[in-house]
Amino acid sequence: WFRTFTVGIACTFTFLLFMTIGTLLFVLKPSDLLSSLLSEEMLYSMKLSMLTSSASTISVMCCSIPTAYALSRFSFPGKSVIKTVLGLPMAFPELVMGLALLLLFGQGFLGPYLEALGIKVTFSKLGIIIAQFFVAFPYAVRVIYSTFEDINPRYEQVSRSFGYGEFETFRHVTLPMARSGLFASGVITFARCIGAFGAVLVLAGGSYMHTEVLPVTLYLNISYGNLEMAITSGILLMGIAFLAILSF
Amino acid sequence: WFRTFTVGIACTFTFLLFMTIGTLLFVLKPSDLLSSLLSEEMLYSMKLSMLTSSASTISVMCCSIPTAYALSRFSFPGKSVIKTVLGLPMAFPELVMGLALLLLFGQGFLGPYLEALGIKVTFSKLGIIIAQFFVAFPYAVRVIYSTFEDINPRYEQVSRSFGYGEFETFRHVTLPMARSGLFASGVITFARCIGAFGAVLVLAGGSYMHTEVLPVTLYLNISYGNLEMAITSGILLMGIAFLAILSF
Amino acid sequence: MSFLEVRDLCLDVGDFELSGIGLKAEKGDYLALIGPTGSGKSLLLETIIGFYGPEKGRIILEGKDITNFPPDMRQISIVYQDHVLFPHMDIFENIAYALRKKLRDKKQIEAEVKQIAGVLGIGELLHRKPATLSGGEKQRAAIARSLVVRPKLLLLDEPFSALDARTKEKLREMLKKAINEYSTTVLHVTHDFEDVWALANRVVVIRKGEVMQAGDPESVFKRPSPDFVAEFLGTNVLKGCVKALEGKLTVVEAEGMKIYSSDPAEPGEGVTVSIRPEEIILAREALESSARNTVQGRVSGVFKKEHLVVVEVEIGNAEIKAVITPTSCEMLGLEPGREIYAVFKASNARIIR
Amino acid sequence: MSFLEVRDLCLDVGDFELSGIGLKAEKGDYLALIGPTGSGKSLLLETIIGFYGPEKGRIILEGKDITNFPPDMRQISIVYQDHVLFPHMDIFENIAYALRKKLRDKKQIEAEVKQIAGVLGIGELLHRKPATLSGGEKQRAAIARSLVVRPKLLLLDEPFSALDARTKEKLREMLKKAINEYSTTVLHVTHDFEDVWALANRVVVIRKGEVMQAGDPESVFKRPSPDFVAEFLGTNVLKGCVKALEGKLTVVEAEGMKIYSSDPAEPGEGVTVSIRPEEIILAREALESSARNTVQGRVSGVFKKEHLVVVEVEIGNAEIKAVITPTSCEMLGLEPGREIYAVFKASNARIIR
Repeated sequence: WFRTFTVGIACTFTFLLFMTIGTLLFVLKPSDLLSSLLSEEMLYSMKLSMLTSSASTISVMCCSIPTAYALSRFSFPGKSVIKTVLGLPMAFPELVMGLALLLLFGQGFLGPYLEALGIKVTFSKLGIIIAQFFVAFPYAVRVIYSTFEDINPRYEQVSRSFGYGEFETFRHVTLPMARSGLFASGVITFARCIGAFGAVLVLAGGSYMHTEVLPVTLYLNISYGNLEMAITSGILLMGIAFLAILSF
Repeated sequence: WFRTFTVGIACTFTFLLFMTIGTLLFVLKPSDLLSSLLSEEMLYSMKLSMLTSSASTISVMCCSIPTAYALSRFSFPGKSVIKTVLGLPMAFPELVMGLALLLLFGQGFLGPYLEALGIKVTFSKLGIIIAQFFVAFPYAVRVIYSTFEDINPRYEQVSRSFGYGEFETFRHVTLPMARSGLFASGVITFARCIGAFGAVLVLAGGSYMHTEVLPVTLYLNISYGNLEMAITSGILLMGIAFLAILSF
Repeated sequence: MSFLEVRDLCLDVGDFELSGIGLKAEKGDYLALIGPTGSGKSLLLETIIGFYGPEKGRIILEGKDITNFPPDMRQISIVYQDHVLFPHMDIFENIAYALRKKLRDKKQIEAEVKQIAGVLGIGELLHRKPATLSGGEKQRAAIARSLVVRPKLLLLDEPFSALDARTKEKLREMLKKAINEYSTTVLHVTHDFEDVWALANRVVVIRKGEVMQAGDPESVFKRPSPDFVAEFLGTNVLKGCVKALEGKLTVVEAEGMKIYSSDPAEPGEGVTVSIRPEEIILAREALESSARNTVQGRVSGVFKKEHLVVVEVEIGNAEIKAVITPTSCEMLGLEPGREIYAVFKASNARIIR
Repeated sequence: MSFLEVRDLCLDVGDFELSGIGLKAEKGDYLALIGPTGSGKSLLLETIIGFYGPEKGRIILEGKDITNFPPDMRQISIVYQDHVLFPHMDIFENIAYALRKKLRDKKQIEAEVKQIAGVLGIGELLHRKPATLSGGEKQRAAIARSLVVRPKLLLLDEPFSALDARTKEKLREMLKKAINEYSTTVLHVTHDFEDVWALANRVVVIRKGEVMQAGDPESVFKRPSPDFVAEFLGTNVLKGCVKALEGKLTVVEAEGMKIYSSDPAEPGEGVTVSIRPEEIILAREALESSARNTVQGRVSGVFKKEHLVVVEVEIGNAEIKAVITPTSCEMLGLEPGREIYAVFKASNARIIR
């Protein structure tokens, strides 16, 4: 009976989850879905989401690969602090991250200096990218870190013993061996960037056709009571999430 | 130079992250913090957050332990589907989950039936708990699953060979061996429940002093331009996240 | 009816595979299962204990078909290489846990635990946690826990392979004593021949999930049957053809040698002759002796192997190995190129087919 | 000046520890490092190759202090137990990768790879990925990759321990051939005595991060020095006291026996005598012979051990073990309780302190 009980619970809750998601998929008539999809607002939002997420994903990968490698292979002062800080976002609400970024880049601190340089972070498209970056970065480091941890450092040691330096070894041995893990991390990072809501809303604001990415579209349209548009953006976000999971 | 380069990047970005969070901590005068903390709204929000998160954490743990155990130990039809579905939330935006729940429990589907039974999910305190549950459940299953996977099934096999049934073995062997992992999962789950924003906002609405949990307080007060209150709730949420991480 | 019978067991779990394994053991047998790594030995044990259900075949214990019994109904205990002591219980608790389903009375449990602890010399360790023990101590505790319930069948899955030579030897003696005292039937998976010699009364050789040979250790080692077993056990294997029969002896012409064997065979039959290296005597001159085989050859190699010396002798087209002591090696002045006679008894030239 | 010198190396990495290890090796030496599991052997190798920096001590290779050299400047190769072939390259690429830092010319690289592949018999496997090879093949490829660069020093970290007995034997022979051809100095960590006998010309015994004894295999095994080494290597160890000197012989009274040893000692000194079990002859009668020690005892146990027989003889308060062949055992009719004489030479009774 214990087996039946546990399997039963597993199935029940997965079914519930499944139904929840299924509701989203089948509540809309295809024609409504299509017209929402082709509306000017949705097209703008999709394009902006793609652009900002691509930019933030690339930056995240460029920064998180070296960071994860340093954490996995080298020992340096402050390493354990870094590890703890990078562990935070698992439990750290996005919204708080957004608030912190708003304060950092806002009027009180860096805002005036950056503005003097012609850079505006708050309530701008750059703000979207920065919010997405900070939401996805610690997570990407975690995933890539575990990819590197799965590679026995002896492979690198052997390569070193043949006269290759640290970077050559990284390029010829570690990187090719981590390839599939890195690809998966990239996809997950992209999905997290495109799905980031709280931080984007707070830092970049949710203004119609200006800083409107897909999650913002979803939220704004729920507020207006325009469920078709909300559901359409929900389906888009879900599709991307599914693709990310399947490639993981 | 490769070592210096990677360690440099690691430190730079952690420092940035650190500074971001630090800003949040030190931007407020202690007196302002205290007065915000003791305001009626904040007290209400804290109390509601604690209650709903405790309720949802307990439900999540009760459901995710059997689910994770079934996934880790038994083979049954549909297991791989369940695993994929449970992997989703890693990339699945909370907001979309909220929308899906809104549709499921809203007027179109289950809403009228539940209302006939006197149960109201949307825009109610129960909605908060349900939103938190669905946000945290798949994540908790993942963490607990890996805890169970770390326990060699041979321990259970040996216990079985002495005549103990599946449940007795689970109670006497698996559960005690997984204790610390389960405790950590509980804390993480609590942190995720209390920090859930998108799903709560969409399903339960963010109405002042009614369904106002800490993240909602943060958001509402940013909207009003009342930064002291926003920052105070941000600090509270961050404190809980830190506690969760440290116990993990 | 055998005490334990495994019939035509088939199972494929990816890396390992059983294909039609059949085994028999009588009550009180100590059966050793040997074979190279990856031959499916552990899989067989885990199928017998009920961890895996076989795709085909039956397991019969004491006349009952237990193939579909859940593990908790089989009364079979197992000791793994990695001891698997419950880390949250001390040694006493570990052993007592095993008994609690059988006995209710606390005093009786305590007495049983004390007894087995005495036999295995872990009386002093009962109140320590497994993590604080050495490898040999942990393994003794694991054996104690498995034996204390007096299982119908005890399975040992390479219990000594993680230990060093000295500890192994001590543990083998203790295990032997304990097995005698608790009179259990044992299936012991190993790849260490010493386990076989020290403990087993029957051997089963397995390769790639198939039984290659079974019998008592003496006969399996002295008369390894299929080619693989002989190769695996390290004997001399010569291919040849039966020329004639002389009285009770068979004369085989094998790779340029004329070999007398006391095993029966038909003239003209193609056979393989196996001679164990340690049953060959090397001599400087062709000596008159009761040994029927005296062949002349030339030393082609002299190697040390543990405390003994392996001498390779080229005879005709063939090369045979002999194992002798370093003292003899010195006395005979063996070195590559030297002429030498290899002498062995007809009864030691085994005909395998 | 030795070719390789390790001086007073100290390092603590949690589970394992080195405390003041000192080693020397000459050019062309084949040094075996043996010791029980967890004795820090692998840690020593990984410190020599530069994976860990020692807390104290120096490593000197060819007169140069390489302690603080990065691994890529040391010209030391290593072969691990788990082969560590790059999974994304085929075998040819794996071996060529090792050469690319040394040679630019593609043809030359190809020629070198072909040569070492020929020596190690992996010519046929060059275009296969490591995952498709067997354990023995992988290990041969790993050895090829390490040797092809003609390193100053080759480190082997239990390269054969995951293989079965037959494969081990073959690989040992191939390794021996390859080492001769590429004339490399080797440090081989193992816990298998056969590796030592088959390959090494020098042995170092390590326990808990300390060198216990060093010397050529013959002398280490015949004359194991500290108690631990003797125990570890399985010899007879008797505690006693020097009674007198008779000519060149030392008379020791040890556990009720009077033992003649050809090793020097002072009268009155407390000593330990070591006698290897295979150097003891058992006889039914006290025979006249050149052996100075003939002690009477009683058989207390007869055990098979691989293809030999271990006889335990109770002499006075002590028990000594002798190793004889099954044939002798049969001839002497040995069984527990029988009176027997143990005979051994004075030169085989080693005095250890």
